[in-house]
Amino acid sequence: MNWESANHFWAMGGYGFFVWGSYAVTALLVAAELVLVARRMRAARAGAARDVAIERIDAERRGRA
Amino acid sequence: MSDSPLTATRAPSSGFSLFYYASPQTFFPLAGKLLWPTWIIAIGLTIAGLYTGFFIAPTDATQGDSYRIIFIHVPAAWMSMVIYLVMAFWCAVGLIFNTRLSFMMSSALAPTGALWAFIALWTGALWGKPTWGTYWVWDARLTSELILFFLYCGYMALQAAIDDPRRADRAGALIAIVGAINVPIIYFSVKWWNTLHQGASVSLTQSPSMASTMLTGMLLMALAAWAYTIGVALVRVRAIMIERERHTDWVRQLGNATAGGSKA
Amino acid sequence: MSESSAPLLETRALTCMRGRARLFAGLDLTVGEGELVHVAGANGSGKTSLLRILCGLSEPESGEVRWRGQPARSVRDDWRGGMLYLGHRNGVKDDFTPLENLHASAAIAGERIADTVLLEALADIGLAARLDVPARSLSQGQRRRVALARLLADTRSALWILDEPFTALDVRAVAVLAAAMAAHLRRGGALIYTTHQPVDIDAERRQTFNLDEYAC
Amino acid sequence: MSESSAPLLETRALTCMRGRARLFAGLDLTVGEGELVHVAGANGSGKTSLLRILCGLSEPESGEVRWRGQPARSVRDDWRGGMLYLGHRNGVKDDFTPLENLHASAAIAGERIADTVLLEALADIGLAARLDVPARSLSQGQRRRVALARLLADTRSALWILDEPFTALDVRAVAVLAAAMAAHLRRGGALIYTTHQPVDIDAERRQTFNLDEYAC
Amino acid sequence: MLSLFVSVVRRDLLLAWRRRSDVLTALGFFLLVTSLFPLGVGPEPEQLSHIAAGVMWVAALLATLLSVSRLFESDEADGTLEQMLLSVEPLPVIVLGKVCAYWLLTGLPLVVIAPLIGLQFNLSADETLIVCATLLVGTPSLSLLGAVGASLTLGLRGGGALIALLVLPLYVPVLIFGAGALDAWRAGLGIQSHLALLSAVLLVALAVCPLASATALRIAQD
Amino acid sequence: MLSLFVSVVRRDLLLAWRRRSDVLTALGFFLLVTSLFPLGVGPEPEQLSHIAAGVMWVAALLATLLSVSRLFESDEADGTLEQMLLSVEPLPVIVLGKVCAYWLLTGLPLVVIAPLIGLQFNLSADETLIVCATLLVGTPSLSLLGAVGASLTLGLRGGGALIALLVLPLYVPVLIFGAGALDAWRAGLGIQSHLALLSAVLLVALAVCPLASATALRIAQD
Ligand code: HEM
Ligand SMILES: Nc1ncnc2c1ncn2[C@@H]1O[C@H](COP(=O)(O)OP(=O)(O)OP(=O)(O)O)[C@@H](O)[C@H]1O
Ligand SMILES: Nc1ncnc2c1ncn2[C@@H]1O[C@H](COP(=O)(O)OP(=O)(O)OP(=O)(O)O)[C@@H](O)[C@H]1O
Ligand SMILES: [Mg+2]
Ligand SMILES: [Mg+2]
Repeated sequence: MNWESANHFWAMGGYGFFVWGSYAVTALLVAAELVLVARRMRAARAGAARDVAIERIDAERRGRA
Repeated sequence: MSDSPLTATRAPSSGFSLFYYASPQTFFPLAGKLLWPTWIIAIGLTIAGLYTGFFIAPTDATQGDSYRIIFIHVPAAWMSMVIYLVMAFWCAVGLIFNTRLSFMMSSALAPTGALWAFIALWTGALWGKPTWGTYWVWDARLTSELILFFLYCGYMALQAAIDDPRRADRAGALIAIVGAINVPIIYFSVKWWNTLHQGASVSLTQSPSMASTMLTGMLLMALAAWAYTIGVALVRVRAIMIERERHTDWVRQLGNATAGGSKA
Repeated sequence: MSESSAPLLETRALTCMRGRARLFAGLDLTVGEGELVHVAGANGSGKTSLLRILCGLSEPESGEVRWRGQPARSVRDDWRGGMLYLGHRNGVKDDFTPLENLHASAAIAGERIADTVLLEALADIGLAARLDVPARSLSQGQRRRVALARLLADTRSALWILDEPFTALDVRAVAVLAAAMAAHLRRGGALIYTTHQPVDIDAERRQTFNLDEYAC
Repeated sequence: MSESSAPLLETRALTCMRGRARLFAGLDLTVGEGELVHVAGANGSGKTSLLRILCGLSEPESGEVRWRGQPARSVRDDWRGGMLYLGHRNGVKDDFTPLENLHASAAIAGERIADTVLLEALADIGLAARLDVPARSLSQGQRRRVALARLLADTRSALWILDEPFTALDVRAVAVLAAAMAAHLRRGGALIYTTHQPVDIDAERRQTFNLDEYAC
Repeated sequence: MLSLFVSVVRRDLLLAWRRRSDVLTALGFFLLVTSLFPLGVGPEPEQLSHIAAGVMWVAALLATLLSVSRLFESDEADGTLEQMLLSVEPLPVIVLGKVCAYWLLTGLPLVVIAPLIGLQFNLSADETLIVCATLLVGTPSLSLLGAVGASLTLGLRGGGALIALLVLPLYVPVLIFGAGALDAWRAGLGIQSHLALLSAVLLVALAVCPLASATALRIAQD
Repeated sequence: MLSLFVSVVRRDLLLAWRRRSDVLTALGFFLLVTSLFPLGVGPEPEQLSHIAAGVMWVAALLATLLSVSRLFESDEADGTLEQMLLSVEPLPVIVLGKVCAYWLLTGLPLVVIAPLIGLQFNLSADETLIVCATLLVGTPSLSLLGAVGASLTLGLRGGGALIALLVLPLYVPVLIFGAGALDAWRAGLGIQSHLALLSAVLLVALAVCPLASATALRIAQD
């Protein structure tokens, strides 16, 4: 085990800002990408579902007419 | 309104198994099945890699603990380069065989590639301050990574600027391939530019024989980055498939399922 | 040649997509020599899109175009060489005079047409008095005439594809153009055109193709 | 007001030069309320040039334009506010949808028109199914319709000046536009237009103004 | 009048948003040009920090020049400009609205991204701040002056290059005061006078340019 | 094929001649940028001569960038491009003709005027010669690569800035070899290798760019 305490761990031998700055930004960006990509997927599925719904309504209307 | 002739041309029922999965319709469920295993592998490798990197690998003699940035910096730099090559490969395949799936693959990869390029730049800059005393120098490797980032941005900006997906695909492919031809030229020219008349004012102060635990951590993180990239790209390619193929039968069935599911 | 019996241009099950909408599907069209085809249809029914597919400027979603009995893509040079397309846009350079414009477009098409022929075409279409004015100073109808003068000078192309050729033309110019079209048909050429104006063109074989019937 | 007897728009001895050529000279034109003026003439006779002078986009070589009995330059705001000009070019932004286009052009003209009015105009001119498509994806005729929808939504202007409004429109759209023009006249508005197509517009007072007769 | 101004600004911003990538590419361009200079003149840090302000200002100027010719171009091509000229509303206000939207899209992002480039050029925090401040005051003048050039060259085919020829001489004072501020500060002279001069130029430009540009547009359409 | 090439070149040169000012303004732009630079960075002679090659190369590059987006624009707008695509003649040859005319109008004048600017920047005769030589071999590559960008962005609204984003990364090697030659010569290393590399880039560009550009044009018109 490298670290004597949590404080030592966070300090990173005086390089905390640089090390944690790197890891935090990476984590943030990766998380952001995951959120964005999940949203895109959901929007795409919703769009496809909407298409089907519109088509169904359209067909019903035409059926009535 | 039946488009059976359409789907028939798109999904070759016999022939190469490789080409079988080259149609969005067949690839979509396959990608779905691959997804969870990929995520699990990615998470597992990340945990293993971070544990090795922070708790097993020793403090470096010359750089202290700042070197621990290596565990994301190097995987990110590697991924950014590899993804560009893969992207250009898919683009070439798309232009030659006219398979839409390959274009989708390449546009699904681009944002992730740009992300890794940016992370490599960011972590490199943060690493540079303690080791070189500055966030940025015009070193060959740094410069070419920056240009690579611009190449990604150009590809994405071009695709975003074209409404028609078919046109966007092919125009993007062209610039990706021309860029790929240029990447090695850029790399060597920059390297030469920097070292020719100046003498390296900076060099990477890495110990020649890296502690094997460091190497292990780095490799684990690199594999994790691979798995993550594959996972994200799969999700994105699935989204792109739905967006682009909204008029086809298979997406309609999908939409049917979703609409039905949300009602139930 | 055994192909001489094949129609000049033919489409099989042509489908066209624009954005997310399908404009038409399963379109079969056959154009023989000496035939006049009027592509009709409401605004936005896909006439321009169809014409651009027929001349190879855009790709259909599915289906194929055949030229003299063979897939048009496989005889591309023959196809391009046998066809003359004039679209909404005139292809007229603002900075060139009418004559220079005709020269330039002939050069691009890979033709070499004598000055006398071009001058005669310009005179026929009523631009004789405007020969030394750059096209930027011409009126809307005069620019269109410059583009159409190419048709009057053309004897090479077997098929003319004209997208709204009568736009902006006055009555006299319409008559001149209609006569030129009739002459082309009499020479054995074929002609596909669109228009919203009722214009009478002299032709032995004609068909009207209403895109509204193919809408989906 | 005492001016109400004065004609809406009037020109006195208008002369127009283009390049080195004089297009027309000594042109006197009077347009009263409820009057339909068809400016006729061959291509290049100066119809567009005349219309641009009438709405103040270009200056005549000599002569003057009068608005409600006064020199138009001296009542410029009144003149501009009472007039609606539509030229060859549509004034339609490629990146906007039809509705956004109408909003933008109303804003530029300094008007504020309710959404419902604009939507109704778009529906009347047959663009109901194309509301969410950016204008770049519209066909030639559909773009022209977007521009013309402004006319259908307009009730403010006393005078419409339309340069070849029927270009690229299909039969149905021509009918809709002709009806809108007739309604404008019935409201007491005046209308000056050019066209090469024979279109029947319902009007009580009409004059045809043939520029060929003024050519010099 | 204010509502007209606001609606013109909103219209142009919406148009830009439709093209989306436009906004980012202006940034990308600035980043790229400033990155080109080190590639051209060599990577020595002291030399780079010496020419930093000059390079950033020249890049800002070029970013404006490169794009300002399109300010009225699309409005002219599709006939919207005719409608603007025929409007009862005052043309200078419309022009001002367009210039304002243009600056928000091309000038402001440069100011925002400038610190990053300061980093690449080895500038200290104070020095970066000074460059940002001069850019903030100076770039609106560039946009305004550019608009005059754009309306003068409208419809002339040589547009892009001709506009440079017309406008660059007018840009020279802005460039000198803007890029000179950093040198003055390094020489211990303070930057107030430079900023004051830049502001003066901006005020004059604000007063004169919309009018001049509107007049030029009327002439161009005749 | 050669006659096609020649007639396309002649056509474009004639067009440019009709606009006349175009020919001069590309030059004017180059002159202005290089003259602005001393204004931006201060007038020390040694420093100027140090950055001279870099500045001239960056200016050449920007002059290309500024104008190349118009290469196919007017042909597209008036429909001539459709006719080019439909021609029986090979499209890459037409494109090559257009690029050639473009270079004669914008690249060659820079090479001719470069000695004058060398004077402004305090360069010796030898040094000036070297810069001219690199510009002579390098600018055609800039034109060729620029043509690819121009055809890819044809009809896209973001034009000006987007093309910069696409093309500038590709310009990097040309810029480095071009601007680096003078430094190498000053360091006593000789410029053969730089010139050889520039020529190699030119050959690759000659082989690849017309084809790529033609393909892009077909895609853009689809
Ligand atoms: C913004 C700054 C930086 C950028 C853009 C950058 C970029 C890169 C790139 C592209 C690579 C992969 C190159 C290859 O595998 O050949 C790499 C690898 C590496 N970088 Fe960086 N770097 C930066 C700063 C740093 C700093 C400051 C250090 C340490 C002092 C560093 C240490 C390393 C190491 C050890 C490798 C792995 C080398 C190898 O696998 O051969 N980098 N970097
Ligand atoms: N990207 C897109 N998204 C949605 N619809 C589109 C898109 N591109 C084109 N369209 C539609 O496709 C049709 C294009 O038709 P086209 O231009 O071929 O019509 P046309 O028959 O020539 O009409 P016109 O008589 O007006 O010239 C229009 O209805 C247009 O709205
Ligand atoms: N700079 C110029 N030099 C010479 N002639 C010019 C110049 N500018 C315009 N013209 C001529 O002036 C006339 C312009 O007429 P205008 O555009 O008003 O015609 P129009 O009646 O609208 O024609 P159309 O029916 O074709 O639209 C044309 O005959 C044109 O050739
Ligand atoms: Mg059409
Ligand atoms: Mg007219």
